[in-house]
Amino acid sequence: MTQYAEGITAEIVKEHGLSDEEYAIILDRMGRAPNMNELGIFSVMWSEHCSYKSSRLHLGKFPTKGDKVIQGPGENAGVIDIGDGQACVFKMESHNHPSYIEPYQGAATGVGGILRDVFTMGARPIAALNALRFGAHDHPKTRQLVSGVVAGIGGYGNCVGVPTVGGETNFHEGYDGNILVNAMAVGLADADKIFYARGAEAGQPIVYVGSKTGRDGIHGATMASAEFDDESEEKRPTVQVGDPFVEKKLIEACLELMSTDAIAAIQDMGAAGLTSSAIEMADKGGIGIELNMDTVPQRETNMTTYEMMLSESQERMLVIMKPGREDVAMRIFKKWELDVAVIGQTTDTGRMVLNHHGEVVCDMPIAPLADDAPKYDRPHFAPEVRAQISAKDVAKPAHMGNVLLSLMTSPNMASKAWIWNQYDRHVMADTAASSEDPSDAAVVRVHGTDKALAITTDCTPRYCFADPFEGGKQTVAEAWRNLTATGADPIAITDCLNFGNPERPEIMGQFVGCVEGMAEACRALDFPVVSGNVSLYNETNGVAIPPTPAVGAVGLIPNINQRAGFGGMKAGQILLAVGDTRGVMGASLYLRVIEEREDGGSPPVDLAVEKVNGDFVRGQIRSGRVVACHDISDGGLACAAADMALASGIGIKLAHEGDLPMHGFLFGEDQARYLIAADKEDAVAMLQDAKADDIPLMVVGLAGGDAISVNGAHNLDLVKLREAWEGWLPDLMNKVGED
Amino acid sequence: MKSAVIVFPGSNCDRDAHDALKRVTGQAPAMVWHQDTTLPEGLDFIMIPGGFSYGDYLRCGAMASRSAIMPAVIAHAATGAPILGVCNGFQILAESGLLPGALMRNAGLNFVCEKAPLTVANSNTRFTSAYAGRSDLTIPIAHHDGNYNADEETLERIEGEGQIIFRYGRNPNGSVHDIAGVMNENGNIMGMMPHPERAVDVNHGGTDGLALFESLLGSA
Amino acid sequence: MKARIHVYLKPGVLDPQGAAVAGALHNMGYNEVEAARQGKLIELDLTGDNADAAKARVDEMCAKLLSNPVIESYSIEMS
Amino acid sequence: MKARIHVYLKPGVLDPQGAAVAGALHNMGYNEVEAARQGKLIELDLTGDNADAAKARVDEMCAKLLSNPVIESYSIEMS
Ligand SMILES: Nc1ncnc2c1ncn2[C@@H]1O[C@H](COP(=O)(O)OP(=O)(O)O)[C@@H](O)[C@H]1O
Ligand SMILES: [Mg+2]
Repeated sequence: MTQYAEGITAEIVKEHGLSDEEYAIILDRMGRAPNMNELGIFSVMWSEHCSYKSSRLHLGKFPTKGDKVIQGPGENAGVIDIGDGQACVFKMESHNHPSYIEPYQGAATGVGGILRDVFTMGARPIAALNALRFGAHDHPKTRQLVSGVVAGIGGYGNCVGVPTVGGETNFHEGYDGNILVNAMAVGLADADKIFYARGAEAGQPIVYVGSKTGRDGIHGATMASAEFDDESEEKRPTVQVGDPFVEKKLIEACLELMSTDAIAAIQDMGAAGLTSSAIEMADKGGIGIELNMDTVPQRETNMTTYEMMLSESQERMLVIMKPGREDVAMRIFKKWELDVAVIGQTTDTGRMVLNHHGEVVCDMPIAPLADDAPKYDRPHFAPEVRAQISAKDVAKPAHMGNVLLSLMTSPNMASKAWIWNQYDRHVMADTAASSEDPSDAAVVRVHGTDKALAITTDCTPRYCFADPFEGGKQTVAEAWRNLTATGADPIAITDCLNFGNPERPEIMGQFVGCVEGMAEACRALDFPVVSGNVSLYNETNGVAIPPTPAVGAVGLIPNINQRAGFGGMKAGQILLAVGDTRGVMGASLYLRVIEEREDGGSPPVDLAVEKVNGDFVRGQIRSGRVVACHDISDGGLACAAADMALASGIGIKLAHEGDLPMHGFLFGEDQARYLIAADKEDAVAMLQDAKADDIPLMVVGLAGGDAISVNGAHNLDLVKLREAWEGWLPDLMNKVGED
Repeated sequence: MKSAVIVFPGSNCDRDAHDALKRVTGQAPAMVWHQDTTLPEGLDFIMIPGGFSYGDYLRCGAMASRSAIMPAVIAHAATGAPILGVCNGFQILAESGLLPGALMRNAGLNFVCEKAPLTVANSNTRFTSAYAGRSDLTIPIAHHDGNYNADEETLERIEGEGQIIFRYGRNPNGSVHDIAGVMNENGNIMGMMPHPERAVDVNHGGTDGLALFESLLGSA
Repeated sequence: MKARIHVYLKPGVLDPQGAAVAGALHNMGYNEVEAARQGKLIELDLTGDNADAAKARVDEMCAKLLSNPVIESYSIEMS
Repeated sequence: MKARIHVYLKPGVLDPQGAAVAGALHNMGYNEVEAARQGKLIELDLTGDNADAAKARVDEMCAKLLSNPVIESYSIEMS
């Protein structure tokens, strides 16, 4: 007979998302049946979100170490060494489900959460990015979701005063029922002043700071228990509302406190709020925790322990102070007009004890919450291998200029200015290149120096769907390429792995394939993973999103004056392509837009070639020969050329000869390629270098005129292109009378 | 030149303002906390920076304009010393009644961040003298509530008195008469939505904001 | 005809604006203020003269556009 | 005690939010909407029990903080 505490039933356990086996482990570790509070705590700690139970096994495959890695996965954010005693702290996180339910607040609190992960470690946030995936552009819900999400990201980021410098936006019917909102934050700290969740010892005071705790975001399923069922309306779970003003004060107050040497350990309250922050700090320090729930700042009356422990109210932190230093925290937090209270202390019992209204309402061992969290090796299989498609298998279009126009004005390629114009990209006065600038990665100066960080987010779900392993490789390689194209040394990545239901073997197969492909690319490119996040169950009615392992990558530009963008090209300059062009068309943008199909294999990525081609490009940028440089990705060489032409306000005359069909040359998506513009004599010097190093480098065109043309024909007028490219998204968003 | 930057909870261009002033004047400005009630001695210039003081809740600049330091700022203004409010700083000065008019939600309702083309409407001021002979500038804007509004009578007056200092080349927010920056009657207080402190560096926003600080330096 | 609509946050939903207003009023010495909430006031001028029918339509407008049912509720007064 | 405050834009002041609301309602087919105005609704919980004195204080709060006389006017209801 399974044992239950009073008032708890098998049904309630199930509603907490715990399986029979999991409940049996709890009984064993507790030595008795858990009460409601303890059950709630186990339930959130062992949820997919907190325990990574389906993914943990595979995440171990990522390379996480390197010369420049100060802190890999496992803390609030990853930390890398950027020289001169400085460190860069960064992470990416999803807020998909909340953003679908309430786009503005969902996206806003996503930004807030990721910023907290970064400043919790002692870093001042200096840049934010976002990777967005919406359903088909003409789906009835899409416009409202786009406008809400974008306003929410801007509303939060603009107010806290962290520039939103870049991102990506895709539209695809695969996201109709499950949009993706992935947010990345990047911060700067002194390498010897990083703060960790670890480091607390017994006998230290625990300080709560930030907003008061309300009944926000307490998981619907866990709330639907007998105890709460017939309670009043106001006990129901509510959407989390972000307060960027409090966040801004929290940033300043925490950074001020961090400069005083009074903190033992610090942790933000993210998912599973007070529960996970308290337990993570206790577990990492190998200690116990005792909290007095009466002292937790509360926004509403009659809150239960269960509610307070599971609340996901935003803008809250938990700080374990060095003994006797509480006053320092109190003084600083009061100066910033934040709610603050000492709510308990650490102990040497290894247990979490909660007191409320004079009673012990929870007393449980901490170790099992982390150590014994379930970890599953879910069945998985790889999708069938798809045949490669090359240009000669695809009908030749009549007019290349018209094709180029269609590709450039397709939803994924059209200008996203309508979005990023709503983001403050310049606050903090260090943004050298952001969404508005022709640069493959955002470039943000390291304050007060001539160094800069290059930052990008990337993922090509089309490829991941066609071939998870190659697609995973490609995603990492493209991020590396985008950093390289600015002249940066790529250092490390963070990721946000968005997939469907892992209990389905084909979805788990996508996950495993992508992770293994990414891991291989990370190893080959010496580009370790230092932080990340997993978002599973992104599916509706059995239809999963395309596999979307988004990557956020950071590199270092040693001298901000030696970098490249893809604008600034002048008439008479030579256009060169780095890398082999064979006309790979499988899973290409061309197939999707022109032939309305997405079949074929993902373009193969030769990582060794990727590395040498990239190193060559970076070397040439630093030598000063490169006027403009752009990676070649979606839509192939012609789309890269079109980007450069638009950014420079000058036409390009492309030249093609040889056996490769012209549409393969123009629109093939072969990997490891870049397009470079240079003055004639520099081009000659580059060709010599390339020959010596055995790098494929080919002259493909000449800058000039006011159109993009191929072999003197197939003209696409630049004015017409610009109008259509810039107009697409505003036209979509300003369309009237259709909702 | 001895300068000060007033910092409110939610100010977020305070560091930008600090760095720009330090770069131009060679001397770091004093950072004055909103709860102080006095200003440092001998100030030549006060800057009220951009940001979201008090979250921009209620009305932009409303709560900041009622905070403890403001009486000292208003008293200092009465001595004729120059005061510049940028973005949220402009909103705060308007809310304090130190500048005419009010700033409302952008006509397009969205937040707007762009490098805005501007014209100098009056270069015969202590804020703009170094712009003499230059007309077209590009200075970044980033705001949600920059839609300048004033009643007809006020508009007529400030137009007539040359109190309009900057105008947008392409109106981004619905401001009447394309107004981007205005001055008080005495010519010692100016508010503007564009961010000159974000335009003092080739690697960030260009250098079209430099002349504004140079004008002040020249007049101090 | 006119409709006056009040849109307010549901109980339990965080109201950052209200909290900030209460804080500012305290700082100004208005200590009698225990709490503040901020909502929206929307006034519509309507054609037609059937108040009941009009109100039903306004109710629809509130549900569809003027309020966000996830976090807000609303009330309507016709005059 | 409670005070309910309505803050609205003065007649003649352009109201971009109201205009947007009216536009959106038209697009949705609510053609009976002739005009829309958007204002603020502020509710205060107050200690004390002298309604007249309280109202006078609230009036002061409105004049000093809760409204901007350049563009807004307000009304107060006590309950
Ligand atoms: N959601 C977004 N937020 C901010 N910037 C964005 C967003 N979506 C796209 N951008 C910007 O638009 C530009 C073009 O994006 P994209 O086509 O994805 O670039 P690429 O293919 O070179 O990686 C980039 O500068 C990017 O930062
Ligand atoms: Mg790119």
